[in-house]
Amino acid sequence: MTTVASFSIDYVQHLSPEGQLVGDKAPPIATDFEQLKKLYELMVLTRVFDAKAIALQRTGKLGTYASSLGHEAVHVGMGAAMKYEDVFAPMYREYGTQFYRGVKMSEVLLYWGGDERGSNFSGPKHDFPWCVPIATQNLHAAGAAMTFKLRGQERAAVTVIGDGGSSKGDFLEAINAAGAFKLPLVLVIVNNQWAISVPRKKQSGGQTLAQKGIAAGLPSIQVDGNDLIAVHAVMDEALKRARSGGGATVVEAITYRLSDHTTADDASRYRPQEEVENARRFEPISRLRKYLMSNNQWSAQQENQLLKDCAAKVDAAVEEYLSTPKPAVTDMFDYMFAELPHDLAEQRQYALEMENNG
Amino acid sequence: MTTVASFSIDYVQHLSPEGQLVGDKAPPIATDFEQLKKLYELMVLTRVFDAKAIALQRTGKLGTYASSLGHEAVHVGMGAAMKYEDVFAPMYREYGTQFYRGVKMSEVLLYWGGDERGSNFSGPKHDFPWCVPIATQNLHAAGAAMTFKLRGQERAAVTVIGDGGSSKGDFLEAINAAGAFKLPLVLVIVNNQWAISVPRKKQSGGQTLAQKGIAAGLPSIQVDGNDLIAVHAVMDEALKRARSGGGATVVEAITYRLSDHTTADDASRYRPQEEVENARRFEPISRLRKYLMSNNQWSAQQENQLLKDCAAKVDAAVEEYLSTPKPAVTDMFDYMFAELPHDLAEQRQYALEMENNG
Amino acid sequence: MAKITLVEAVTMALAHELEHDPDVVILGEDVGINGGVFRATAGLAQRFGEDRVIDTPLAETMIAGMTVGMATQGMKPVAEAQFMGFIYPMVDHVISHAGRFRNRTRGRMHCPLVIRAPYGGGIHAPEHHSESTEAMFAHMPGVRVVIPSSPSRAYGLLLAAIRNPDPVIFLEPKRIYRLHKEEVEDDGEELPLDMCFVLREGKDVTLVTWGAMTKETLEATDKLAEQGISAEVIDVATISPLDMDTIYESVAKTGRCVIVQEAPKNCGVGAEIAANLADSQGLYSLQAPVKRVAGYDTVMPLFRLEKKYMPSVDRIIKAVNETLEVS
Amino acid sequence: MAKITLVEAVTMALAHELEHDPDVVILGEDVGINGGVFRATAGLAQRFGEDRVIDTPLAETMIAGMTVGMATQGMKPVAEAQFMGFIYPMVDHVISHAGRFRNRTRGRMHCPLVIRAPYGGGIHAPEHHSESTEAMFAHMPGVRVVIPSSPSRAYGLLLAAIRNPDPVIFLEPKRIYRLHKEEVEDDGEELPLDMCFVLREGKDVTLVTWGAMTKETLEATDKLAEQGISAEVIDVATISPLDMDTIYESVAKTGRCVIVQEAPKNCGVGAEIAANLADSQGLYSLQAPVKRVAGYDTVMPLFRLEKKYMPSVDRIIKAVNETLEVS
Ligand SMILES: Cc1ncc(C[n+]2csc(CCOP(=O)(O)OP(=O)(O)O)c2C)c(N)n1
Ligand SMILES: Cc1ncc(C[n+]2csc(CCOP(=O)(O)OP(=O)(O)O)c2C)c(N)n1
Ligand SMILES: [Mg+2]
Ligand SMILES: [Mg+2]
Repeated sequence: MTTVASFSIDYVQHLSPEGQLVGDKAPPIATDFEQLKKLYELMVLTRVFDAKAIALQRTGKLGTYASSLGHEAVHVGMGAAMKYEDVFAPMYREYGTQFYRGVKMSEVLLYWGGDERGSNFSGPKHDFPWCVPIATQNLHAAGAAMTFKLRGQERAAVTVIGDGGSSKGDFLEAINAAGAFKLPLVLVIVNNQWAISVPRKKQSGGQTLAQKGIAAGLPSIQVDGNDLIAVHAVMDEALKRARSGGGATVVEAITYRLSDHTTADDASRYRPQEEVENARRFEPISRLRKYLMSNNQWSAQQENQLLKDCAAKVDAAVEEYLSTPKPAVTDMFDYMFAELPHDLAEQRQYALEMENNG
Repeated sequence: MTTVASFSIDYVQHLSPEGQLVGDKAPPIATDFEQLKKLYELMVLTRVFDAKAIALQRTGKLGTYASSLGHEAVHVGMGAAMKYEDVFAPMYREYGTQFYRGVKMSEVLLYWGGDERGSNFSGPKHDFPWCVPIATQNLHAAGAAMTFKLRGQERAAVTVIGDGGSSKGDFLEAINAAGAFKLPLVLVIVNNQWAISVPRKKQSGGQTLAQKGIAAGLPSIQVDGNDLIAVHAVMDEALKRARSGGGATVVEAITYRLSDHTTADDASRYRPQEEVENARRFEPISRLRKYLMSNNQWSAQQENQLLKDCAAKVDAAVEEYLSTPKPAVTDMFDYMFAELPHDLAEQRQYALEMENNG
Repeated sequence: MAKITLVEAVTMALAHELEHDPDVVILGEDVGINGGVFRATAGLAQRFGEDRVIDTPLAETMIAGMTVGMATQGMKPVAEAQFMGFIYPMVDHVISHAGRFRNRTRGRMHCPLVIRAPYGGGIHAPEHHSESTEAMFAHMPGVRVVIPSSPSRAYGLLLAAIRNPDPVIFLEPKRIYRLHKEEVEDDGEELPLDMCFVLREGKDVTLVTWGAMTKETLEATDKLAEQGISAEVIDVATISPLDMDTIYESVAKTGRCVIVQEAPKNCGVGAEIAANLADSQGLYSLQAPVKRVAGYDTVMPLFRLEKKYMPSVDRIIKAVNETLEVS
Repeated sequence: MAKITLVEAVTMALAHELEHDPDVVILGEDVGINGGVFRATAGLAQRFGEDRVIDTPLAETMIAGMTVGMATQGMKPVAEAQFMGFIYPMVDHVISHAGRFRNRTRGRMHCPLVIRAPYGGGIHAPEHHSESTEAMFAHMPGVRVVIPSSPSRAYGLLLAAIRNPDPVIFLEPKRIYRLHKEEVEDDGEELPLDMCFVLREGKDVTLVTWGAMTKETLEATDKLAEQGISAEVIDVATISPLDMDTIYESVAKTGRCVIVQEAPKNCGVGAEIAANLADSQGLYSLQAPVKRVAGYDTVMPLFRLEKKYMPSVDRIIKAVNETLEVS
């Protein structure tokens, strides 16, 4: 018996839950306080937005909404490491990444408000919209990465999957494709411990989810997903490797879903409140704030001002959302094909008539 | 950065290509010459059968046929390690395993001769028939293993996949299920280097295919698939672990497809003849024969007799196949449902009329 | 005897079979402790244990493939697709295996499985949560497709589906999961899997529908009655195999037929019904064109427009009037 | 100008687009050096390089998903499903994404992709190699379904499919891949994607068909002609969207219609055609029931019985005679 291959999974953390730098090699961003403050502010804005969106849903002004509470570091960290020309293929709750990339809050609301126009957003035109069928987006990202490779462009695709979704064939095939084609792709498993009611341990017998990348021969790494600095550093390295022809990376970001799965869910049915309370101690925003404050980069006053600013921005976005004119019944038909086929043209006419007489 | 998990892939070989025992710990079967001779005979029978089947296809007496040439050790070795009450979920070329388990040669011919009755075979009634949609059988095997687990039976399922098929979501999801549910399952990747015309290296960026099992936290191992003793030993261990509640194993058996993909394929279009010639030097049957002969367990005379016996058995099987009465047109309808629905009953009646008047 | 909703009837049927048949197991995403996102399996894991009501990893192909594997080994698995929009990764195992094992092995193996999925739109859900692609499954040989439209039919048809020795796709119209309550006795009585249900008798026109569209169809029937038009309403229920006889009989009486389906029109189940009416057994009864009131051949819109997409009472009445104009 | 077969016309169209449009790439299993198991991509990898004609890992979901991803980023990928029986793992990406990106993003993204697959039975192939499930795709909003039945139509329709800015499922009737040769000029002229082709003009009955069944239908037409019966033959070709106008026009003339499809009857494309004929624009033309000659609602048998399964010339003639008996 000879050993023919060996592998290991490393775990990266730079900021302890107490907001202290740990380990020896802090990445450049750890001391780039201007950037860190910008990202901190975006994390807070994301959280304020999130609370508002849930409130809108509760009052019937929004449909089902998937909260990002607790994921702010991994979402914003991904966004900050990406370039505009990279492509992002999200699941459905990565608002932090999308805001960084230029998607407007009102557009997120439009989408969850049941309006396709939300997906015709202000972010990069090449970014993928929200994706509901779990893990399918990972293959779209692989296709995007393939495009960059074939065209010789120095661009990378970033795609996200949950701990639950990492069980699905689409994700596993995307990893395999990334290895086989050496794609400029970063696959981020956002392990928030729950897939609706199914806990992480029921999804996989592996000690880590990162090791799924080993299957395809990819560099694979675990990162503290509540540590913005670590997420940024790991993503930055993976993206640079991808853009420069070094192939794909699998990143498992460990975090926790502090909210219900969506507003349609009631997590108290299946998970103990103590677990949530415990997880809250590791949450990303206060951690980064402590770090900034202990470095005299942030004050209680700034925090107050920020919260006010965020509230105002969110209110403006809600206002914009609520005042968006209704979509036309013909919108249903007009974006199905580049050119409307005759049968659809007839149905469109009929729908218009029903609308006017009905 | 801390290392949180480490893995390695081992490679097992007991019999060198020259037919010499190598390494220090030979398994019991290495000296069980009665059993070895029986398995040797079955390997030879399989090969004689294979040549005949190809000849039948060439003369229009059989449809497309998938050869097992070169795979005899891994196929027969799997079969020999299994128990009758275990379940086998094959792809389409594992005749050696199936013969060991009681499937008749005439039944294999019926199947490739375009007759469903071939799949109502004399092997274990719980064994799966040939499976064409690649990798789907792996999930069926997982379901069978789940059944054994739920029923508390000491049985295991064995399922096979090719190097090509190991890229497919069904296989990858089966591995994940095996780990998540701790199933009594052995997943055997028969890596014969080619998936029709696509070489192994285009399927995966991993150094081994065995490491796909690491993704799911499974014990994963490579074995020389042309070494009957090694295959048997590895399968025996994996099966014992599975039956006793220890969960699943991924085995990558390294072999080579010495034939065209099927009789519908012409491998000379895409692979160099030298590669095939070279691979022939590692083929399983002569290797085992050398081992038996060097241990004075086999003679040229026995070999001659065996070849004669095999030819006679194969001829008898062909005779049985060719003399099987034609299927009835009504067979198309009669096995669709336990009870024939009225619409199908009408169609059946119509088909009968067309048959009688047409 | 308590009055229960359609979704409660589903739960009751599942519990009944779990109780009476040790081979029955439920598997799917969130079907365990959580009781399913629509509560269809509420309390079952607690009552029957996590070995009978199994939360799976998030992988629909895996669920379908394992379900097939379990069924061939003698279990009676009842799998859940969380929404019909997520059933597509199961399609391969349904068409390539579930519907074929009995035939392929000449009866040696068979697939007594059920795949349940909530289906249809109208509940203000996100994208992909409003699919009605029953026609896709109806086109598959060897597979039954069943859709209940009331609590009692949900109970009786689901019992029959689970007990049936062949694969059944069981689609639950989630828009009417909680619309009405009905007294349903937990008596283990199944309903036949090859028969339409006549919900209303009438003589002027036959309305053929299934699933949640029974709601609008019955409402339209009431309105038509006010106008003195008597509509017969047929709930197809067993989409495949299709019981055309009941429909032929009704159309022979009324001479007119309007089919109401939520799915896109093109190649839907309504097409099969209308096509049969255009053939020998139907054509001579027809006194007017067969109308289909269907979803448009567009993607089901997000919910701001979904009402505009779905067949409405008005659209049904308009179609009925069109058939009645012909004399 | 050389005479070429249908499969050679496919190759010619692919080569033409690879030559003229740098965004076109081919991907699939064995499409590269091997040139495809039916030789449809023969020589293309050698001529255009392995970056344009890409052998993929064996994973159909991956092929479909990456194809969608590439298309949304401006490529024009032409993917191959090796056989239609292996297209089912692609279904999710086709229905959930390819047909939706334009609508979902209100035009921001779209999916100019083609998925090619050899389809149909009759070539003595193993199980799953004889599928005809075009109806499944015809039911999907936002997706075109195209089936050529001659070398020139294969060339012109495939060019149009590749150039079309929306997704097209392009099904190639492999039984007639090499049946006839035809002179086809490599002139880059496409054919319309929304029009039936009238293959024979006639006045007594309209035969509607597509794909390989054009062969039996035309043979039946010849035999009927011997009996003095003049049949009009329509090759639907663009299954979805369906050009009913050509069919209405023909049936207005003949008063009779027989639809010939290889797929199982239940919920097939023939049902949609017959259903339209049962509605206002068709019904008043009908002088006889609309007949469907179709595959049985069984699994396509292994090849010893496959001929018994498929619509034959005799079955077509029988159906025509039945419609003609009605006066
Ligand atoms: C293919 C598919 N199956 C099921 C669902 C329903 N569903 C939506 S989210 C979800 C759980 C996802 O969990 P995870 O991947 O861990 O991501 P998280 O929501 O925790 O971020 C499920 C089952 C879906 N959207 N798509
Ligand atoms: C889902 C699916 N896709 C494609 C095919 C066509 N096909 C049959 S065998 C084969 C190659 C299989 O290669 P591998 O898995 O290495 O097994 P091997 O034949 O080499 O034993 C392909 C592509 C199929 N049968 N099923
Ligand atoms: Mg999760
Ligand atoms: Mg192989």
